[in-house]
Amino acid sequence: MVPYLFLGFAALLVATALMVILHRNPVTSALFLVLSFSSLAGIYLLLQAEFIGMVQIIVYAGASMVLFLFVIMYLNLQHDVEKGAQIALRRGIGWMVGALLLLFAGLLAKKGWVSGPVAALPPDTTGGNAAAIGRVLYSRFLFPFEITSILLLVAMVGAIVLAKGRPAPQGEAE
Amino acid sequence: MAQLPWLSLLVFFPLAAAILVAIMPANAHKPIRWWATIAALAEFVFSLPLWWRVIPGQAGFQFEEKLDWIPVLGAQYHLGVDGVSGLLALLTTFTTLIAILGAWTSVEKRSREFFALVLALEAGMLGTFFCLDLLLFYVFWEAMLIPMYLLIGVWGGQRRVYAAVKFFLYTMAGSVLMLVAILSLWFLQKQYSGVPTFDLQAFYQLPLAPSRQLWMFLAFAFAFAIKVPMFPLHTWLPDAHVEAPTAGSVILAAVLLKMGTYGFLRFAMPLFPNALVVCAPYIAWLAIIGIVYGALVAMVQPDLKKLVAYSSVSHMGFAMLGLMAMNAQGFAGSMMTMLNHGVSTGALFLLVGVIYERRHTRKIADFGGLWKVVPVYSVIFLVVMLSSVGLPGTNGFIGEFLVLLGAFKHSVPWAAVAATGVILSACYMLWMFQRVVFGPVTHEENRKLTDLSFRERLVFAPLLLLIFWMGVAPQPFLDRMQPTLDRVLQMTNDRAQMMTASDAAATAPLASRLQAAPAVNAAPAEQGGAR
Amino acid sequence: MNLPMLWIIPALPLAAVALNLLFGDRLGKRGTAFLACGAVGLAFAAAVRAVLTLAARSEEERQIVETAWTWFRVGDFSVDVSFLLDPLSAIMVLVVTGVGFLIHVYSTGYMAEDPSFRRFFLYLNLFMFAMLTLVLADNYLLMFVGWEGVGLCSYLLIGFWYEKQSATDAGKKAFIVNRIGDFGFLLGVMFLIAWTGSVNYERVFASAPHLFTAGGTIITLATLLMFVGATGKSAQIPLYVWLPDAMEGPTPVSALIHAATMVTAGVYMVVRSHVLFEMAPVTLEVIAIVGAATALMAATIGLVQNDIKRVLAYSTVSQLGYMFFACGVGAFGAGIFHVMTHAFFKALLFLGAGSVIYGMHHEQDMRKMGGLAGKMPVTHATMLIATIAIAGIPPFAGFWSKDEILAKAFATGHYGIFAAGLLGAVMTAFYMFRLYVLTFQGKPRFDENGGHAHAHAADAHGAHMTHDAHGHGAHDDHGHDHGHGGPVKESPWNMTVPLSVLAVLSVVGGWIGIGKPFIEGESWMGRWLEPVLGSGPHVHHLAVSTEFGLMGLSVAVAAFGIFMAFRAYLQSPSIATAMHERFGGLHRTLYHKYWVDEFYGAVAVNPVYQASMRLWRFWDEKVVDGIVNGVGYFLEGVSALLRLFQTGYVGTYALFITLGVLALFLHFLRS
Amino acid sequence: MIPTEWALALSAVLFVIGVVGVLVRRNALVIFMSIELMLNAANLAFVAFARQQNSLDGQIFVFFVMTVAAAEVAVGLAIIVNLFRLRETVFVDEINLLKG
Repeated sequence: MVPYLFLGFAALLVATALMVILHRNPVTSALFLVLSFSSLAGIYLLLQAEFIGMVQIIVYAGASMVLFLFVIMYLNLQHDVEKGAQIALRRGIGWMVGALLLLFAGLLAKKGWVSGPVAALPPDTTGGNAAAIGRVLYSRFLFPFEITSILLLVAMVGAIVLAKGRPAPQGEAE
Repeated sequence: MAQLPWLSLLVFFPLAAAILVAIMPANAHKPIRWWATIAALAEFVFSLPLWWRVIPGQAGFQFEEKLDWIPVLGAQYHLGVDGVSGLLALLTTFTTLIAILGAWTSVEKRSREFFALVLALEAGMLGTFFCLDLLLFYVFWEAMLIPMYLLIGVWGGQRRVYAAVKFFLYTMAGSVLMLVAILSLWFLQKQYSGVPTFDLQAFYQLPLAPSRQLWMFLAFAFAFAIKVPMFPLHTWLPDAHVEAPTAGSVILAAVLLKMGTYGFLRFAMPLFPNALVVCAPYIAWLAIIGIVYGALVAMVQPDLKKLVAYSSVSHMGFAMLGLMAMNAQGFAGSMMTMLNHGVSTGALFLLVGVIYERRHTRKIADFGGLWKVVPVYSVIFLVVMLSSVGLPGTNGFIGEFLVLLGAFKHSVPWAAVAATGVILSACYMLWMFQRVVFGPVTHEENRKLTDLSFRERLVFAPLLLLIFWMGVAPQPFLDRMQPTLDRVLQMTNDRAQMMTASDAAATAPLASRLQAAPAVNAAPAEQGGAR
Repeated sequence: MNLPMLWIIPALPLAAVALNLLFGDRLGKRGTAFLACGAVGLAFAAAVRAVLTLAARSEEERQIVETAWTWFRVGDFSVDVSFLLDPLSAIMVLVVTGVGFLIHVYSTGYMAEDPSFRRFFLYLNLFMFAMLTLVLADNYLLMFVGWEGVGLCSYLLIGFWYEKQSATDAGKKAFIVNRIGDFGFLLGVMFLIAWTGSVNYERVFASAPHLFTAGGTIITLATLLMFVGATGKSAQIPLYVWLPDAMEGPTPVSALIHAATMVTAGVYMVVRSHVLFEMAPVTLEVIAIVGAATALMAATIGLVQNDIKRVLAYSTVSQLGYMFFACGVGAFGAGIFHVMTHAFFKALLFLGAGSVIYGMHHEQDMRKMGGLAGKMPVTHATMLIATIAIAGIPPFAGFWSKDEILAKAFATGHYGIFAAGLLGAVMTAFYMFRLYVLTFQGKPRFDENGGHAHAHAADAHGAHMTHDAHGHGAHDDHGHDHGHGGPVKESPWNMTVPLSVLAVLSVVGGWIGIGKPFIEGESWMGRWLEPVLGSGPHVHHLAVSTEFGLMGLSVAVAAFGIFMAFRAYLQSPSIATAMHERFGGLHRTLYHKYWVDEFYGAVAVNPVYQASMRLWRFWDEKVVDGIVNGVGYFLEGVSALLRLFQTGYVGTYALFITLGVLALFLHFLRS
Repeated sequence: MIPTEWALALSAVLFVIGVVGVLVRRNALVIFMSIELMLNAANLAFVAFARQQNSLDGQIFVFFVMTVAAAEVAVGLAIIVNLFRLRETVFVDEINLLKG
């Protein structure tokens, strides 16, 4: 059952991700991105990362994407115009490079693969891992965690300052 | 040992003073220049014992200080002084004091930074003269570059940026090669003795196959030749001198150029004697070309500073020729020429600076008839000019004569061609002097020129004193430098012979790590010659 | 015997220089004059005392050496500041201080109204110091100090009126031409150092015979180079060109430096080094030929010059030529003898000319003089004595020395040179009396009530040659405000007294050299110099009859020259005019001094200047800087190419990043 | 039990889609979204390895990545808004301020 679920989510994920980069309308792209994040959250759940899965929904699919949509609408963007030889060339190069990347990655994977140690104990999955994460986060990773909070604060201030724009010219008495 | 680290203090006192000056309030011009002057004066007084505490008869390095710096590499903080570096260090402290005094009123913008940089430059120069560790030498050598670069680039004339960049890049191009040579020396030393070190005295003991010396010698020689500057590499000098502020020109001429010849004397020649023997004729001819060429080109310069700059090329050609003669007279003459050039050309730049400050022009054509307006200035100009021309009784003669004598003993044609410089120097100097000082006053602006102020007379008085002292009784100077010069000469010849003898045998295990140079003619330095 | 006594001689003028520099502005003119003359007078006294001490010794011990300090010592080479008095330098030092003193006194009158009075005496004293160092030095290098020092003072004094372009030009020319000579001298001295290891006369001369082969290449080269130095200082072909121009200086300077003392330094040096020169017969031959050629050439130029000082200048060059060919034929004693007599009468001539110029309110053109004999009696009388002396009429000083030179040339078999000397003697007599006649005899050719007799004055000859390329005959109009106007009158006592003293010397000065046919054995002069010069240049002595014959010949040619001068310029000036017209081309050539200055300008000065300009503009700025800047431009070009990759579009950057990742993958795949 | 390789393969595919998105699109907002896709691909790999090693560290990392991503989105979008105000466009090929 689980592998099938995984394959299903994976297919959904790849499809929606492709739609994100293919669709001309940024609003639609954003909405597909929400969908792809959600399916990724599903995959996280399948990979026994319940807490991360939830956070993915809340932070990404929720907060971040709302911000995206808000900006897109604020800027009142319509369909992107993608015409002309240059853009076609770019697209060709882009897809080719992408294909090559994937190909090389595959070749590399085939060439040599160190699988690494596999967990001896079966993972403890009862009742999710939020508590465990919390324990680690507030003990071992307390300092990075606090730093992160400062980072967020800085980002907040930065975003406000940037979005506020420049003061009106007449304000600068020179 | 409770001995005072005197040399370190000498090196770092100006640096400390520079920092102190740099943190003074920016617009406190008067206190700034006072404190800078006091610092330079203190430094000079403090360095005066170099005159009598460095014992002339004792040939080796004295007042050595040794501290580990980068133990892994064997780099040390190693200072020491001998007759040659002692005299040059004295010249440095003296010139810096004079330059600072001379720049009292001429620097208006950013005077705080200016004086701080001059003092920092002094520290760099002293460090370069004192250090006995090649890595440290390289550090000081480069560190010295930065204040000078800024002095030219910030306080210079119209094309100051071009001149500063040219100066910087020229010197850099040479010193990079020198670094490579230093590193290869280090590797060879490590292979030879197993102990990594940058110590100069250790390198003096290092046998190098003659075939291997050539490239390293050329790398060193290139770096030093740029600094001297020798003939085809001289074009940075006129630009740098013309654009530099007076104090910069004075220090550049009086001390920085000496770094090149000093480098030859201390590093390039004793370290690579066999390569020197091969290259000496070429270098000597370049020096001779420089003598004649510098004089000829100086003759047609319309700009006073450029004229003096080209005359520097000519004079430093004498210094190089003396070194290449490889005998006692040549060496002593070269060293005297260095000191003389420091005093005379420094004074010339100051003199040009004095009228530039008053008239804001350096064009020879803009002057004329100054004798009538500023007699004291003109008399001093006359004396300095004559010393630059090498009139017997002034300092210039001793150096030139000894160099020519040394060159003559080595090869008559060298001396014969170089001696034409004696004629040509009279040509360009007298012609310039005639156009500037003699004749009627042709420009109305010149009528209002004021003669030297008390401060300016104070600046020139010691210079004139030195000009006559070194001309009439140069023996105290010669006594101080000769044991050292003899030692360098001795060492160079000994090493040349040792390495020629042991080329095949002793250094065989070193294998040919460096590309083999063309076959080296390993005859000892005394070849040709007049005997 | 309270030695030291030698160093004080040059030290006295030097002290005067120092005092003048320090306190001169407080001394006033009288004080300055007193100081300057006093110092030189004392130097003369000291010199006399020293020479008397020397004379009191026996012949073998006639040498006083005093070492002041070691000048410098490098390796095995050392030079002392030390002084030597021997019979040779004794003569020189007496002449220099004696004549120098007289000229100092004279200058106090001549320069009395010059605003730069103090500076003049400063230079003059400095010159005395340098000249005394030159003659008293006991080694070549110290001599070189004086040698260059007098050159410097000459430069300063020629360009004394520095606001005048021609004066400063002349000063510069003198210094540079002298430097060319010094270049040779220095190289010659280096030969001596390289072989003998010393510059000390005694040591060099003692070791020279062992180290050099007589007539060998080295000694010939060395002496030739030293002679180059002498040609520079003593104005011989090819370096004589500076001396006529040097007349731009004040007249006392011309008398002191360019007649009596400095220009004879070359002769002194050659005589001093006679040991070396005698070992190089080729050099001696060259000296003789150069000397004779100079004597002739300068005399021919002197025939046609109109500026009174220029005539004297060429006469000086010519007389120096005599001294050199005396040395060239081995008659060093005769050379020095002529140096001495020449110092007397030529100084007198110059001072007399100065007196005339002073009286004429700075008029130097002889065409505007004439008839001064009555107006300036003392000047006239003394000048006449000097003119007779130089023309070579016995028993005046010039006769004895010139005759000795000619006799020695004849005796040594240099007949060509003897003939040249004789020809020169005719011309000397001619042009000197031409000068005398034009100046003192005939009718005045100027406005007798004062003021200049400008170009309207009767122009006996050469009127078509007023064009003057070199500013000849420029007046000394250098800001003197005195005497433009007022009648011509005799000069004050401080000018006439020196003239009189020199006149006496010009008569009796030659008597010390009266030798063979008149007295038994060597002349007094010859005996005095014997410790230095040896027992003479061992020439086969001439028969008494030959000696008298030569004397008669020499007097005869002199008389002929004098007669011609009177005839052409006093009795029938038409002869002179006719001659000028007949030989116009020759006259022009002579008047323009064979165009030697122009020739030097065309082959040396200009090419060097042009070449220097090219070197700077082309080689320095185009080639070397071109390469330097070219490297810069090359790097800039490469950077410009690289900059094309910096499109500024983030998309491009992203592509490059990805390509980089691809390359990395490829690397991993390959390894 | 899902093999780790599967998750990694998916991660790779997702990442390449992100790369292609950055390369082919000119709308700054879509490029930004593509970047988010790549970040998520990385997160996926973290999570997969975390499960394989039975360690929470990987998940903690993901947590931090998300925080950073959130901050980045906030600042990045603010920049884009600002840019739009300045240039009236969000197309990156019309903006070459980086050109030297």
